[in-house]
Amino acid sequence: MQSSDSVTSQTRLACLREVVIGRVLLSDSFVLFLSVAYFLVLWIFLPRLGSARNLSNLSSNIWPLLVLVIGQMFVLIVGGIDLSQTSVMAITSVCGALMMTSGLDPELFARNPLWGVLIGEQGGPAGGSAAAAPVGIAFMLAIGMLIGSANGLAVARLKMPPFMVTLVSMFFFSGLAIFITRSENVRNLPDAFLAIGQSYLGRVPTGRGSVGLVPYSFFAALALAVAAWFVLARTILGRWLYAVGMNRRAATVSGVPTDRVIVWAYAVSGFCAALGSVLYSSRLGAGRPTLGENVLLDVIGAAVIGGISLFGGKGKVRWAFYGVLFFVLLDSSLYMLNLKFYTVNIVKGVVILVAALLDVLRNRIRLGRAPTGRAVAA
Amino acid sequence: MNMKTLLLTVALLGALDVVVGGLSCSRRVPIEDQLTICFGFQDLETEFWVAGHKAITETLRAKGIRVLERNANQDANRQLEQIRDAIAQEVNGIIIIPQDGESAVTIVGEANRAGIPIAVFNRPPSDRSNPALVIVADNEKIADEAVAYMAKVAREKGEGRKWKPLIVVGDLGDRNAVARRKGFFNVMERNPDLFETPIEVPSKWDPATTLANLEAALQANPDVDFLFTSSDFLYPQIKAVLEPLGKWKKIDEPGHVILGGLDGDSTAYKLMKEGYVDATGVQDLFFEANTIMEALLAAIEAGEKMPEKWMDDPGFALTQENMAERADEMWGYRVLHDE
Amino acid sequence: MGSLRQGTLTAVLRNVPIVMFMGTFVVFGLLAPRFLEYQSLENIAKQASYIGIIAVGETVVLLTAGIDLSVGSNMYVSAVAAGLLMERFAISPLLALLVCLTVGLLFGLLNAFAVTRLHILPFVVTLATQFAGRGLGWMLSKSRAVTFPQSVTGLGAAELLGIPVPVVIFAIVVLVAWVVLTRTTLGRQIYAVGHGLEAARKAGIDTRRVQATAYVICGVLASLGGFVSVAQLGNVNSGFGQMVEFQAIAAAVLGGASLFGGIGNVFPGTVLGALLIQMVWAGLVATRTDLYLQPLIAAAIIFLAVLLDSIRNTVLARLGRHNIRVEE
Amino acid sequence: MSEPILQFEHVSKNFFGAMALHDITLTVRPGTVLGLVGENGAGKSTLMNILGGVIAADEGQIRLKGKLYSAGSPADATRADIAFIHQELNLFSHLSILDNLFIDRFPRIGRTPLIHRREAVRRAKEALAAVNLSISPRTQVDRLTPGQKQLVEIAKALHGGAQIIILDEPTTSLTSRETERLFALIERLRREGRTILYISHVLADVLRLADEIAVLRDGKVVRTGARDEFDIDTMIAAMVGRQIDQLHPIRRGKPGDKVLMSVAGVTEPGIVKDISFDLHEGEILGLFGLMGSGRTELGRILFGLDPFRSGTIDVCGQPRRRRTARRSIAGGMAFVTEDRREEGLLMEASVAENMALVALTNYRRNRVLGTVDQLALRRALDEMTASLKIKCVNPRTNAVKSLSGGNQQKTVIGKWLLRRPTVCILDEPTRGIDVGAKCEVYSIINDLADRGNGLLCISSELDELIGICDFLLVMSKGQICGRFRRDEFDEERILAAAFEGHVERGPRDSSGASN
Repeated sequence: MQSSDSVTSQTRLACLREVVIGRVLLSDSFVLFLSVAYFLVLWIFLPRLGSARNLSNLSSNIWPLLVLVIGQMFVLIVGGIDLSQTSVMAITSVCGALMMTSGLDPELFARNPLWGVLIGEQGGPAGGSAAAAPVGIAFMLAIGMLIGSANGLAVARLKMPPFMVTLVSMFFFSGLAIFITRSENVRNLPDAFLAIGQSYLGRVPTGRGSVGLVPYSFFAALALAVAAWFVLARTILGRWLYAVGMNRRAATVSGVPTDRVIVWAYAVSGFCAALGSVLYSSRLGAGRPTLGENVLLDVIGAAVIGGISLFGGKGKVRWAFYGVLFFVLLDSSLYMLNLKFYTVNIVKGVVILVAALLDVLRNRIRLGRAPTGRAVAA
Repeated sequence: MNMKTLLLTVALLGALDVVVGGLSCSRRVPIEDQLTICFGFQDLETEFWVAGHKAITETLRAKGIRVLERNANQDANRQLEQIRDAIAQEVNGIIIIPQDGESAVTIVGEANRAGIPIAVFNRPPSDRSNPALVIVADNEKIADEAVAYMAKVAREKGEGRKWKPLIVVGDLGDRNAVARRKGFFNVMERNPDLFETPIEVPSKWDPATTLANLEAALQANPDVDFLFTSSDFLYPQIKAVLEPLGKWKKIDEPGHVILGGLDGDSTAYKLMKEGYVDATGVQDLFFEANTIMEALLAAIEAGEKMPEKWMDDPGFALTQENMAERADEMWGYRVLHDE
Repeated sequence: MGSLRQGTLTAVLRNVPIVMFMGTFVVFGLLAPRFLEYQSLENIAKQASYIGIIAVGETVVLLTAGIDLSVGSNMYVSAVAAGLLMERFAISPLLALLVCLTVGLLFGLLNAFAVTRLHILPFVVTLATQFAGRGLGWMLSKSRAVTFPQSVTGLGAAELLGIPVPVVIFAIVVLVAWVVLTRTTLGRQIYAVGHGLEAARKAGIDTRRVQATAYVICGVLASLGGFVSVAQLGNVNSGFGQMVEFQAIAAAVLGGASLFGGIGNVFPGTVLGALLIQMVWAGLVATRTDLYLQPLIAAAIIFLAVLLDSIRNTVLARLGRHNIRVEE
Repeated sequence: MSEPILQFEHVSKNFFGAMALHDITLTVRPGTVLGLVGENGAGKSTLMNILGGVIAADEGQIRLKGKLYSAGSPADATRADIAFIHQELNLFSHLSILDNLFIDRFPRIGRTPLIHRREAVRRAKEALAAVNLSISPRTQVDRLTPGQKQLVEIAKALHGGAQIIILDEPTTSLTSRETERLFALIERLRREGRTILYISHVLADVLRLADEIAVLRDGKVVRTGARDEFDIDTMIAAMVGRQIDQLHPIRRGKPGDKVLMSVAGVTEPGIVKDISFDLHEGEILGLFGLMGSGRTELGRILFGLDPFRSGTIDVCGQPRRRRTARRSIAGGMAFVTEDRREEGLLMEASVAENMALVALTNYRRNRVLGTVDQLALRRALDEMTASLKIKCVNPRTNAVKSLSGGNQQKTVIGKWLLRRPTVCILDEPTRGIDVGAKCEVYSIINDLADRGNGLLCISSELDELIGICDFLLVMSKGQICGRFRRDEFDEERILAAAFEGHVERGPRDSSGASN
């Protein structure tokens, strides 16, 4: 009798264990769970972490970064890397701004190479007009895709190493951005444009003023995420992207237009960088030649933490989101703790390590269960 | 093995949170009515910023005020996010050293919306659309003054001969750097007879870059005899380049390169005292710090939500001439003497 | 068949980096005659030396199919540690150097441990240590600039047999690295590991040990590079070493190293890479190019270098394809 | 009778429930060759991996020279003088032969860590001489032919003083000439008193080399005995557990007259010269040649993976100068590559993903968005997996890398069939797969021909071509040097043609050379 009891209890325990391991550790949403757990536990110490204002901050920080990471993911999937996203942000930011600004200070811009040609005191070509914002945004996205495609061509056709190609275009375009603005920031952007990054849908009152709930940037990011998911999961291009990333030669033999696929990946990355640039620029209310100089490692870091492989062939939009969530949450929680600014960096490093370690442990378990390649090949 | 790993996982997660949580506990404040002020700065690359940071944080803490420090690492976006976080914590006031004028406008806007008084230190918002307390030093003007003095010296020394000027330019992404460059060129344009076309050396505010580029520049133009650095914190590198070339000479010695810079830090002071440097443009750091703090605290006292006031730091050029009487107005001098 | 013509062609192609290097040098020389003097070469070497030293370490790690993003923070922390000790206790330069290297060593060990024992991706590990290291450095220095005494800066300016000390150190590092990589078991095993971890394991190589050593080497060299740089700069401010990781990797890759491991060499590869980059900047300054244009031109030149290199690889591959049949 | 050098006693191993080895008991005597045969998944490699220290056994033990032996790592095995030469050779192709020989134990200068180059070169020369291979030790490995690589591996083993040498499928990528050399070498090693464990699907070779033969099936030893107790059929019977009446299916269908692909004067300097032939509907055209004869290269050129200088390739009446893989596929061609891992499959991806890859564009639902018609595709995939009898738990989740060679190959074939090609080029369609699978592949090929497709079968296994082809082309030094109709197939003449390579006219000129 007793024994049977103990047995059943044991089995129950085993079941529980199975559930925990299966549902939490092995699901590819692990990073999500990790972030949530992290959030909840910290919440106990820091009630403010859950305050409406902070949540709205979190969300307005998440979306632009997510946009960038999704772009980066496309390139990582085909086994490349795009370091030029930062400079694409910068150049699109200034170009777009110059296009739609409604007034420039001759003091600052008279020495600009484009002065009098395209831009003047009355602003850029689309300056002042009602369609300024849409035109400007379209312009930015177009440039982004163009630069991306250029990177892609260099990688695919000229067979140059992605790291160097994108590193060089990082130097080049950030230099160009500073060059065409003579390192001035471009202001007087149309309100419609500023609204994207600065206004929210629905506001909740708080102690001091009210805070927005859903920033417009959310919808941009959402749309992009859905589109990206659709392409990767439902379209032929998506299948091709993974195929190229897993084994380029096999893909070529199987009639996959490898070069075109790679160019697409980089173009998407450029596009996303431009979109991110739209969100960031409008949030800061100016076109900035130095936009996003330091965001690169956050982008790639978030992607990798999210589980997207640097060696190609693996990546999901969901993972990108988890990675971003983790990074943003980490950052803001560390600020919330009011650590000294240097402690913030140290803790950040440690947390990233721990997160990665947990991920490793979980992969061990998974390997422990699924037969490995060598095993069955026997 | 599964169970073990699982446990390990949980343990790690727990440990992590305890660590972080612990940190947070230790930072909790007992008294709630205590004033909290957020001080966000864009980085601490140069002695100027370090001293400013020190002055502000210490004065405030001395007043029993709780200071939240935020380092944005020269990233305007991160700074915006940090200030928002601070606002979320419902601080009583904010002091920022913005990355640049435009982001300043936006950040001030955020603070206004939350009804928290905000003060902008040393880099003005690019327009007055959003009310704030602002203290600025006119970099262009100060640079102009300093270089003007150097030009004067040159004119007296050089018997009508032309001088070969060189300017170490800051990071072109930084508006102050651009302003200082402008100040320098203003003087050049005023004295076309005195100067050949200046040689520009990019420093990107990075000592290593400065060293490399300066060396290359002097290799190409060994006859440089008039040198202005956009920031005093680059003097060590300048010395490292000039010395081997036998150009690191005191003012009265032959072969002296007319030297000048901007900031007014302790190195600059020492070098002037020793007689290597002719002039340095000084922003009155401590004046700026104190004025801004008092203004902000006053505003908080008065319960103003969005105070507006633009204050000027005239700044001045400390030269070998006026050194005797004005040295003690130079913050670098005081930093030196506090230690 | 035109094996001779082919031979010469391959000969030229194989030396593309050198050709590129000389080309750039001459072009700048024509624009600014002084650039051709020995002195300017010496300056370039001197300025490239610290980046070069770090790039050598980076190359070793890249060869094992790893990556080290923490070199910048590493050199900052180790330099700060040494500097502070010199300020407080006025320790001798030699001792300071030892301290510096020890810190670098610890950095390397930490990375090595996380990569080989905890099996975390090198990218993530070193990204984390980069953050942490930078913070640690700020904590130690309160992010003040740490100034070094004459005794150290003297080294930076000193010369040995008419050659600047930094260059001498650089040369020694390169020589040693070259010997280690080509003439010792460890070196060959580093290549093997980068070539395929599993294969290396099957071949009976202690892959963990090899990888670990690579990261340690990189760590130590990073701190050494930091010290050399400090000796030239005279002080360390809070931005010291930022973005260095990219410059180092760029130099290595420009020198023909592959980010996927197993391919690359320290000499001439990485050395040329480091020198070329430095020369481009020096040349732009010497020719007094407009500041705003400099980054654009620099980027263009590097792009050209990479392009030529990749063309060479494809061409050599095609020639190889024919040779296989010829052999038969 | 001499003391057994190696004894497996009740060795068992199971991977996560699946029993891979079950109570294996085997005895090997020194100075003998043990032939180890069995279908893929029978457990040969698992057993050898345990011996080689790649994996550990769950139960049972191994005795080496009577003493208990267990290797925790490949290094241990090496120390115990056991050398494991894997099917996919374990060489570092970017490094020199020298490096590969000594990678784990270079000779050093005195106590220093420095490599003693001269000494190393000397020893390397010796080692290479021992396998009578006469090339500079400094040559980079990726410039060697597969045969030479094989020999380098063995040289490495011998140089390490290995007493027991495990050869896993050593001949798969060897030319018959190289195979001969290898066998001679094995003979010598045996005479020197070394012990050889020889795993192979080429039963004839096993019969020829082995003193003892052990047959494995489903992880059990089903039969052991001296060589003369076996012949091919008994071996096959033991391996598959049933009688395979015939390896090669009977060709019922006759080739039609409609020309599907006509190749005329295709030339690429240094690769192939003046290749001309026709491929008719319902025809299985064999292309035989030694390694390096240009047969694979020709395949790649025909499919448009490599360029060619002059000549025309005309598929289904649409001649193209500039060809690419994509165009060829669009034109109804398929190409089963020689190298499954590198060019055939996405090893990480699932069976389904692999099979879908080529045919994706046929299942486009929406031109603009380029969406995939999931349902139709899935149905097609299921049919294909079923009709090809691909064994895997779940085609949508199983990564192909976890399948046996046979099933991998079937996946590759399925990938192409899904696209309903009219002309198929198959390069070494049965390399490294077991008898059962071979048999199935042959019947698939046969069916394709009967359905009116044209097939070009490239292979280095003559008997297989003789078994299945209607017409045979022999290549040597990049040229076609022999054409044989099915009724005049004759091993001697074909081999002669392949080796001597002097251009001789085939009787049936209709097949192209003239036009």
